[in-house]
Amino acid sequence: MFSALFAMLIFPGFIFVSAFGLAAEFFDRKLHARLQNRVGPPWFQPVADMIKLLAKEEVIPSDANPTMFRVTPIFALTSVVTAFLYLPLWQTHSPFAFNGDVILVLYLLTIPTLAFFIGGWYSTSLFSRIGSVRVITQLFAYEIPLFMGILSAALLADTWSLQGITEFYSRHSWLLLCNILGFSVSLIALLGKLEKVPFDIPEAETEIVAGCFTEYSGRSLAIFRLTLDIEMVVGAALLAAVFFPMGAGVNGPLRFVFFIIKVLFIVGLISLLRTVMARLRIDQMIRFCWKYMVPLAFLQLILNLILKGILFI
Amino acid sequence: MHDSPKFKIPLGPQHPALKEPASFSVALKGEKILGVEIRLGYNHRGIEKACEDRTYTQDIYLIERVCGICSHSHSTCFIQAVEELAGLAVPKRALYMRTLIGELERIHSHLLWLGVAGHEIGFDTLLMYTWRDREVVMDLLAELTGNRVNYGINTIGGVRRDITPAQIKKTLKAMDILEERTKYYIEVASQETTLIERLSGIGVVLPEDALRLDAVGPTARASGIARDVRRDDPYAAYGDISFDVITDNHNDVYGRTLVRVKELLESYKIVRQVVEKMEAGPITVKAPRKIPAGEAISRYEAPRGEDAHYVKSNGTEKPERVKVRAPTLANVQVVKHMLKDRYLADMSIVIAAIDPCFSCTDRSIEINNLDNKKTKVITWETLHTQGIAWHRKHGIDFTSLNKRLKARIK
Amino acid sequence: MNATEKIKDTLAKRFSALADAIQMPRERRLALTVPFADFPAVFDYAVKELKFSHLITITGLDEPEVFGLIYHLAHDNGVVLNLRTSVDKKNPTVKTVTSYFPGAEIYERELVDLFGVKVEGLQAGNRYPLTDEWPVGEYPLRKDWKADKQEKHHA
Amino acid sequence: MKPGKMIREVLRTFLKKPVTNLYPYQKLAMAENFRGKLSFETSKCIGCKICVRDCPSGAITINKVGEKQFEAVIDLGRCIYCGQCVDSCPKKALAATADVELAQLGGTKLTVLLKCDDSVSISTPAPAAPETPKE
Repeated sequence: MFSALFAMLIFPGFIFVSAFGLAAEFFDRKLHARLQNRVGPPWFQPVADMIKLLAKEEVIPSDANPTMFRVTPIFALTSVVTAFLYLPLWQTHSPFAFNGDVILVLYLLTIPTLAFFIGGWYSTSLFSRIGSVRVITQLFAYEIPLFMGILSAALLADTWSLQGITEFYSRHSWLLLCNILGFSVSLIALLGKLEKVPFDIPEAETEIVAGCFTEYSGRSLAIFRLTLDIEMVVGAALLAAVFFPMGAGVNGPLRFVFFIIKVLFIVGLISLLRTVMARLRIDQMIRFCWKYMVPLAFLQLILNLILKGILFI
Repeated sequence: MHDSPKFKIPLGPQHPALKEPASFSVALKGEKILGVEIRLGYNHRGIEKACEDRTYTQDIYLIERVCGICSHSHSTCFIQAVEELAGLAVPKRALYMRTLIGELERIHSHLLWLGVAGHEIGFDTLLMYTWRDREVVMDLLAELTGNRVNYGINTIGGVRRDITPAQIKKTLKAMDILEERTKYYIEVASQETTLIERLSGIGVVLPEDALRLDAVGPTARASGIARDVRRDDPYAAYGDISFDVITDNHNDVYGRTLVRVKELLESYKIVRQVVEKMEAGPITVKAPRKIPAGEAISRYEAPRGEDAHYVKSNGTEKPERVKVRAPTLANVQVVKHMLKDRYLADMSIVIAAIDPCFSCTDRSIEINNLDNKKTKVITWETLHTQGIAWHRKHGIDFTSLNKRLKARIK
Repeated sequence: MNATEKIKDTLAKRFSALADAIQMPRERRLALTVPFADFPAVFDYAVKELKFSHLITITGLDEPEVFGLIYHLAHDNGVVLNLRTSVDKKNPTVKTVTSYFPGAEIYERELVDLFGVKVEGLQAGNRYPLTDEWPVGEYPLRKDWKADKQEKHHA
Repeated sequence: MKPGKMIREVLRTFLKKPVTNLYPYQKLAMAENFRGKLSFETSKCIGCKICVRDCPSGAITINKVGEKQFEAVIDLGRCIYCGQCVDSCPKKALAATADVELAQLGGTKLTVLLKCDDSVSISTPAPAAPETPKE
């Protein structure tokens, strides 16, 4: 009982993942700045931003439904923190692991997107509404390639548990090379999930102010910001667990270091991608996802099915 | 999409995509734009009226502040009209100096535009890079004229500052650096997929529409209309200098981008010619305080297009009437045309593509505090104490943190 | 003979009554004052026959007796024709030129707001450049209007 | 068509030093002839007030303080740093300095009295009446 509570609230739960999320945000921002030849923020900037937002007065639009408006950020934050509990980081398996947790994590990662939609819709502002429609439109475009990319790797490993996938690939590390396609598709789809350039269409600053977050301020905005940070960590950790099982052999603190490095590497890749591209339009994004990403993910799926047939009958 | 509700969303007067206040009221169906209503005038500050109350010397500086980016364009345009009225023969060196500053200003404006365009389509790296490189020309302008934006180089009858050989060397060096960078940006603009995807095919203005709607500057030239005051109605030293008028037949925002980056290369060419051909001599002639009665219109190719100033004098120290027609005013009607049946997402870049400058556009009247009763001036100290009090009330106290921060800065 | 003089001569030939009124202050500049009644014909001729394809702007002037209006037309070869006319101050009404130049709409709105000149045929739309709350009957670019008058009005 | 055309450039930039100037800690040097805050030499001033007449924003006033003794009061909030007064001055009593760090907390500190005792210009804030906020 106590250990479960400790896991949920402190490590690897809320406290740890928040700190890690903020650290990852700093890493992303700093790298982004350095790639653009700027100095970038000091290390405490994300924390300072968070404190500032928490200290600010919260304004709720008079037409908005106050309950929904306040509840959705908490809903989003809870789901991403929960998702993190199922990811293996310290030990070979997470404290709550079960066979099928990869599916659970993927679904828990969808909840914040829905929360953005509901929050944006209930704030009743025009910009928020356009933003939330874009959020949901975009969800239909990137979700399928993301699922297919990750699940085709799981298919080859013949297990729905993250621990199983990690163990399988550390045993057959050469098979990782077959998953390059799946990894690239998932990484690009993750950009869409995290609303980063070139897929930051739902919160495109120069078009619809801040999309579904337009009306949010103070504490609720802080929670949404934290959600996005944690979502980034969870998404990166998921990709790391599925596609980079390196260091699964070692145990103890070294394994933890490996975990951090892997996550930051993927965050770095996201940072690099968002630095060198322009934002697409929503119709272009959807066309891109269905025209290129889905067929590629499908190809990966077929490839893995064939491989599985040849290798493990 | 038949049943999707019609939205009417306000873009502006305050909006992140607009660097200056202007209001675009957009009727939307889904993501599609049905119609746009433009409301300008938020930047009205009474410059035309104010000019009538000031002497010509004072007007130079007032006119220069019509716009922050094309300040030299406006002041040169105004001064040309005044010099025509006074019948002054401006020394050659002064004309070359004006051309030089004018082209440097065009370089800085076009680089600025490229960055802004990048920002509008979410390409912040382009913004950071172009603005970094823009500093080269800004520093050069500060060195040549004594200020980064409001150069104050013009005076009636000539220019106020001469260029030294050391400065010429610096200018040429800066041109080499910028030329190399510009070539890289041309490469990026012609290869980066996401950039091309976002820019091409939007904000289309066909050549006949551009003519009909009186488009000016790069907006017209990107529709294949070779309209350039520098060539058509040469002023300053442009008559002695060879350069090409860049046109493009893409007719869209992408074409406007190409026109601007290629014009940068032309500007480097012009700057090099100017410093080479510049002859020694005086930089100013004495100008009378009172300008003889008459009227004159002067045109100038500002970075954004044709700028026109009309000056009417009545034989006194002050002008009778000054009329400013900034390039954006001519292009505003074109924007309306461009936005029809486009997506909301394209709106900001299409507006940005004419390189709008609303403070240029709106000039005329000053409204002196319409309701004096409501205006309250809060001093900084009061605001400071009020802010601290508000936070303390909500249980937040930064006193100790503040002390430590101050100690650190010391 | 250069382009400016050629245009001057053609214009003088077509409107012989106005021949003496055509001025050429310098190369590429022509000025012509036209009585209000003749203005539409001259404007039409300049745009359609002489191919002045670009309307630079419309300048309004407050002259003691009348309102002066200058239509600055530009030719592709750089010649600028300042076509000037004047309207009575009691009932200042002019016809719109938006049928020739749709872009002229905003210049005409300026005349409406700043001088109080009525423009016939100008389609409905947002005013420019004054605010919507601007008091009726205040035309700032008229010479008798002073900037500090506004404050007294509201005090 | 090359998606991610700038990758090479941004990675090369990553290895370079950032160009950002950390402003208050790291000062930017202005060009020597920059038009910043004005300086004034009493001994040269003849009180002709051409500068006052030419100033576009009415920022400068010249007061007589004694026999052939003048002081200049400049409202830095109004001054637009065009330097026209420097050009207008027939005796070169006014000059522009490269001092650009003129921001102040509170508008009252912006009126600056320029006078000099022995040809060295000293600037002291004028004892302007403090604005009392009306509640």
